[in-house]
Amino acid sequence: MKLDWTRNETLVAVVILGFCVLAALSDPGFLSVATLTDLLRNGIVLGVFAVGVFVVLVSGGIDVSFTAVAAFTMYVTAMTLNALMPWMPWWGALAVGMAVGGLLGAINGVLIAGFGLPTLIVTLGTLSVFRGFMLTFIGQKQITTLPPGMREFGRMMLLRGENADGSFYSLHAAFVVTVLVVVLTWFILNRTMLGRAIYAIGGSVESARRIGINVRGVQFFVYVYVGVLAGLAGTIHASMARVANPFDLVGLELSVIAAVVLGGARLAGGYGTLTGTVLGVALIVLVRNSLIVLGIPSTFQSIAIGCLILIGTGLPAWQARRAAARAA
Amino acid sequence: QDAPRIATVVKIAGIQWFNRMEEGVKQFAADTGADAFQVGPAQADPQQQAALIEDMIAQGVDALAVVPMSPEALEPVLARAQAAGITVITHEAASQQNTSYDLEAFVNEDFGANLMEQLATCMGGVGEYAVFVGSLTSQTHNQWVDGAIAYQQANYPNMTLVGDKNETFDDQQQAYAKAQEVLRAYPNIKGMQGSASTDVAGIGLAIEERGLEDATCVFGTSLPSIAGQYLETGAVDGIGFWDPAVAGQAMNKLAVMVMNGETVTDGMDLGLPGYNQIKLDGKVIYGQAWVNVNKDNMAEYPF
Amino acid sequence: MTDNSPLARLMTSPEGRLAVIAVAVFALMSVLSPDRFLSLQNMTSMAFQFPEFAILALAMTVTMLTGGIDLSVVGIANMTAIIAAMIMTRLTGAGDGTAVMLLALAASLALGMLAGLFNGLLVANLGLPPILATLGSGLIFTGIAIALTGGSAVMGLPPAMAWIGNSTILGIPTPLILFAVLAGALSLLLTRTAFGLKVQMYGANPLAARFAAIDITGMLIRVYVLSGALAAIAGMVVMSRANSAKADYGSSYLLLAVLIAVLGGVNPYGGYGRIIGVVLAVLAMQFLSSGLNMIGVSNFARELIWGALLIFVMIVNTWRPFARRT
Amino acid sequence: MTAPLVTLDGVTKTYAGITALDGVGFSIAAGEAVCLAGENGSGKSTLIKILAGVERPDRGTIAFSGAVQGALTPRVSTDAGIKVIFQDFSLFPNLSVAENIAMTAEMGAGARLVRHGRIRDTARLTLDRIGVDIPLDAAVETLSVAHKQLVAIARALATDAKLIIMDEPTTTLTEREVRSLLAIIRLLKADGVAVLFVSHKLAEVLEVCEHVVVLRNGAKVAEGPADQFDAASLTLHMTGRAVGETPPAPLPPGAPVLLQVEALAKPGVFDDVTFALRAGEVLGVAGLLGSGRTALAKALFGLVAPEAGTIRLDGRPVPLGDPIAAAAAGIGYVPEDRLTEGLFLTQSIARNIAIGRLDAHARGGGVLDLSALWGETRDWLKRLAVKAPDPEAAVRSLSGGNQQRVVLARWMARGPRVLVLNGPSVGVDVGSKAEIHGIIADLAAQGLGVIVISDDLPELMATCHRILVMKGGRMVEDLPGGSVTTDGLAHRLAS
Ligand SMILES: Nc1ncnc2c1ncn2[C@@H]1O[C@H](COP(=O)(O)OP(=O)(O)OP(=O)(O)O)[C@@H](O)[C@H]1O
Ligand SMILES: Nc1ncnc2c1ncn2[C@@H]1O[C@H](COP(=O)(O)OP(=O)(O)OP(=O)(O)O)[C@@H](O)[C@H]1O
Ligand SMILES: [Mg+2]
Ligand SMILES: [Mg+2]
Repeated sequence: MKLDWTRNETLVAVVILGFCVLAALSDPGFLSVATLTDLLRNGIVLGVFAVGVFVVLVSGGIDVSFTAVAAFTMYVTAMTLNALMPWMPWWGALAVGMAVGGLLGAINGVLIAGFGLPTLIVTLGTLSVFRGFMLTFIGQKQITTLPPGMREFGRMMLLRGENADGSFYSLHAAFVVTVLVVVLTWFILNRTMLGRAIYAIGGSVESARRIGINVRGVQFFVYVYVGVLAGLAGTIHASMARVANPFDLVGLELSVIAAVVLGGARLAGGYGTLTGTVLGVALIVLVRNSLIVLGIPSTFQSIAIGCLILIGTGLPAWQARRAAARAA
Repeated sequence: QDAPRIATVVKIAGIQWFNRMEEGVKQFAADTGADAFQVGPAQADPQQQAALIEDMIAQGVDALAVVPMSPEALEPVLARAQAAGITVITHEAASQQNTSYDLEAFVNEDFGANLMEQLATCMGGVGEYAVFVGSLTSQTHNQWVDGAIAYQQANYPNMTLVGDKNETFDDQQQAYAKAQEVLRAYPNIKGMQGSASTDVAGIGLAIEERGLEDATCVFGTSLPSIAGQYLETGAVDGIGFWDPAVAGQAMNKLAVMVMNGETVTDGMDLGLPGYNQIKLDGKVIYGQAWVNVNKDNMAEYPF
Repeated sequence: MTDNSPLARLMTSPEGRLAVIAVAVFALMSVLSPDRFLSLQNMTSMAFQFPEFAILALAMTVTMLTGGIDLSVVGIANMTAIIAAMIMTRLTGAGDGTAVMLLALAASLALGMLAGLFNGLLVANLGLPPILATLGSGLIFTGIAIALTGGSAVMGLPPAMAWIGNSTILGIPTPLILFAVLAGALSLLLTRTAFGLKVQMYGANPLAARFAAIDITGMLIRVYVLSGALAAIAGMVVMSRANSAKADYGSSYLLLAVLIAVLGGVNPYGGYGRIIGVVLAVLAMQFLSSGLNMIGVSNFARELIWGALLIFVMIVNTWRPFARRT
Repeated sequence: MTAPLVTLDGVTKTYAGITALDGVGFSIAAGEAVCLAGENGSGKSTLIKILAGVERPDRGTIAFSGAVQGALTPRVSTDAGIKVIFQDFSLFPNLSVAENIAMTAEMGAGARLVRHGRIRDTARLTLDRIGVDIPLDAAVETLSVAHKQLVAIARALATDAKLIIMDEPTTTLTEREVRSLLAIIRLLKADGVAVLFVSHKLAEVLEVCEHVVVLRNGAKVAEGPADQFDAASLTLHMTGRAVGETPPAPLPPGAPVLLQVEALAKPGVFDDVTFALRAGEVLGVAGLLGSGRTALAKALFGLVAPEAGTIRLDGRPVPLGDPIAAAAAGIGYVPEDRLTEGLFLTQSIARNIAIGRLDAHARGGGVLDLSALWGETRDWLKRLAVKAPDPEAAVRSLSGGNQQRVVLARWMARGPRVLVLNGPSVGVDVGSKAEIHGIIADLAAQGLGVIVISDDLPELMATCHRILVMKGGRMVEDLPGGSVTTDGLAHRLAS
């Protein structure tokens, strides 16, 4: 297959490869199963978030409230399960998390699809509202004793093995969830009319309305869907960290959006692929978790990440600009 | 005007540490009848704390007990407080100028050395270790770590520090990811020392997943409620802290003493555990209020 | 709706409604806590508090008018403040250091503009989406600030430096005067100059701006330079008020600045926004924030109320017959 | 007798004080072609939007086959078999040609899953039916305006329609494509499908329709069988006055060369383009779809960077690929797509004109002399007879013809030497069109060089001193105005 250099996917893949080569040169131990499993594990929650953000971006909206939805959900889920339903098995806990997340997403959905408010402003508002509500009225103490279902899930491993030095590597079972989320979302976006309608709305809301697409319905679905994914991600996060800390997650919004845009989704809506999103997440995870290996001191880490974001978005932007200049 | 109104302004509201401090503040209010309460900003930002103190001054409180997020940033606003006749007591800010007294649970470098002594003992005085700080901009975290490193260099020449100070942004997930990375980058690592209360929890999780509970030694500042489950499995070997509730009580008590015109002297007894024989160095009051906790005695500290 | 009273007319523009909200919040707080909220103490205290983040909101507004955003403002503010502080502590000599201070301030302003130029080049010449360009550059600026100081604060500023943030002129807090001057100047710049009109037109339709032979590159670069300069000024106010400079000062101001600009009616997709709206939004926020502190409401509830206020204002703006829809 | 397919009765719609439709009523029978004629802003598009369920009427009723529709939504309208080709196409730029064409059909069929095979088949069949070949997988945004128009037509034809509404479908099409569209309309009628056809091209209107409805200022002013009208009477009804085209005044023989284009080339788009434009001359450029006219026009204005060749204005070279330099040198460009390229829709009418004059009115420190600026824009609004309620109103509230005058005013205010007009009367009614042609003649009389690109051959004949024919990116012929007839020109283009 011919490489298309104007595509973000190609460029991000190349940057990832380059980064790996660099890391492997500076530390041969970089190329190990343990590195891979560590990185995959750190991509689990980020990946689920990113898929949600991707769907919203495709629909022409933006959501910055998903971290608050996730934090709210994991906290409330852990609390209610502990208090009311300690017998709930792990999949039940995940289902409750998804339901709570979906409910919060529905609030965004009502404001955006129902009242027709701009998405950035609504989600900026609900980010504060969800977090403020949780911390004011529900609680601020972290929950270290998770409900049994979440604890069980936290210890579920997909595979385990022993490193050469006798330590273990393991891949968390939640990785399967992320893979499922990617596959399901791919199916929805590319194989259902609903998914095509999401792309259509991202391309032109007015046109979609005119050909009779139920724009509000589709938008509502989108925000509920991100809510569900955020709730799922939050529950997974708490299970894997073995603690539900209400202060977690919020603050991650921009990094996730950056990852998705790095992968080629456009903020204006209508464009992008899940492959790109996955690559974008891979790049961010790789960089955030490999700077020590590269020997970059902590003081320079934020500079390094900043440069990578600029290079990762700058190259495709520059390519696109050159292509446009040639074509126009 | 009989019951003094004392505002305890902490770095950030809501977290375990300052919730425990609030217990002490409430205890003090109950014991003395003072109108003592605690507030803190919703976000960890020195400017928000300064704004909060501005509001407290405007409200006309009688005394402020402040745990500065960043002591330097608060100098001007504390100066205004003092100019308005408000008594100011600080905590965890030995360098603070505009305060009547600064209360330190201990000398920070000593506390770091105390953790290092335990870490070194656990490691048998040999091997590689790494250090973690909540943020590179936090003065206390850096002092603990610097004190620990200095102590190691003086007493345990066979130990080596690997890497830089690892910054975790007071986030357990970040501490976890950094710990994983340290384990990969330095496969021979034997010890890790944390600073933020979430550091050892994140490190402990990484250790457990690697099955290295027995092969490594992990010590750091934390609370039993945060690190407890890892202390139980041995992923974390010991934690140190000072009881924030006692510190909160002590600050408020000092505030009342200052308002009553009493003087603080070297060797005085504040009547609170760990502050029975304080050391006075200029404006800075040092206690010996650290507590070392491990698997065996963690049940005694239910917070 | 046929009522033509001044209030009804006020309610037809988003800024008018915001003014009503700001006054309502002020009245509410005055009723809830009359002796404390209405005190002169509190008025001055509030006037000292908001200018620093209000100036950042102005910077945000300028970039939002073009449909962009500047997420690097706090990074620029801290980086420039740290460098200014380093210059002052290195050079400080006898006296109150006014000369050194002016030099350092000029340097930090220049540096802020340089940082803005960097953003502008990324956005205008390389075509990066502003949100990512400034996210990345903001990390770099903060990183430089940390690398320069190792994360600790730069202290020992000359006494003259305290003037900007802490003094009063004719009883009015200097930072408030500074903010008023900047807001006024910016308002004139946006409504009375060729540059200002071009900024708004570009925000309304970038493609049409290109077809109308507007120097888009130059205009965008100037927008980000202006934003950088405003950020540097905010950095100096913060530095003066904290009597020190540090890499993590004002880290919560970024979201706040975005929130204020949007609450002030600025369309984040470009093309519409008025400085008066931003000023009113700042005032409403500050009244709410100080007032809630007075009556002892938790700071998390404050976050809740800000978010709810934002959504409320948006609903009011869109549920009116003449409301503009974005 | 069965009830007609669609019946409108007393339909009224106002927008913020403007009465777009005023008690309009008529009906359309199955298999009938009805023409809706009217000047710009007479309410044609509004009527269509109401029929499509996109806008709600304030008053009046709409009945489908006798059943009065209470709440008409796009969905109800589509399900009732009403398919609309909107004036702005309403396509999805990010989706493929096939998806754009088949989306409505698939939704109508109640499909939940995407069936690529069926979608491609539908698209292929429909495109074949109108006899055009557009790659099915191309994203619509990469297509030319004309191709977009064809995709929009194909989309409407892809489903079983009872009534197809076409809002000015021929404006961007070339003669040949218009022919095949008219043929399709005849086929549709034969199949019992009704057509509501909106156009400014009077010849087409009379050729294809049985019934004509004329709107003026939102009200129905005439209605009747097509054979009761001819071009002159239609124009009279639409405008309320008689309009005549004036041919261009002859060019003075000694007029100096203003613009000299030499060997301009951009491989694959246009090649070896050489021509001269004299002061006071109106030069037409004719060509089929994709012949490179638009690219050439953009190249003259610097929006496209040619790889070889020179452009000289008054003998001085104009830097290539730099619109700002081109504008500074005195070249102006009125773009093809008014809505996306020409106007700042949410901004005021006054600002849309003033944007080109900002620098000229900037005094010390860049501060604008606002009274002079607004005075000048008001002056231009008056000179071009823009029907604007208020210069401060958003330009999007104007109708097409008035919007076009706003864009013209913007450039004329700059006092250019050469003006390139790409489709100057696209979507503009007869009355306005004649006035715009008058403006073009005035410009030429003032010594400007004007280049007109148009698919409307009579327009070229009526306005130009000379017509260049482009084919495959090359200038193949240089015809003096009046040396050919419209039919002759059409023949040369197609051959
Ligand atoms: N950069 C490019 N590379 C290759 N081909 C191009 C490029 N730009 C345009 N083309 C092609 O060159 C031809 C000329 O395009 P252009 O848009 O100028 O045609 P046109 O006759 O003006 O069309 P229209 O009737 O839409 O105005 C078209 O076939 C177009 O697809
Ligand atoms: N969204 C709107 N807001 C305000 N006024 C509008 C709006 N849409 C249309 N109008 C006004 O309604 C009138 C009728 O417009 P409409 O678009 O129906 O005219 P038209 O006959 O289709 O003209 P054209 O031939 O230019 O397309 C015009 O005066 C126009 O300015
Ligand atoms: Mg151990
Ligand atoms: Mg129309």
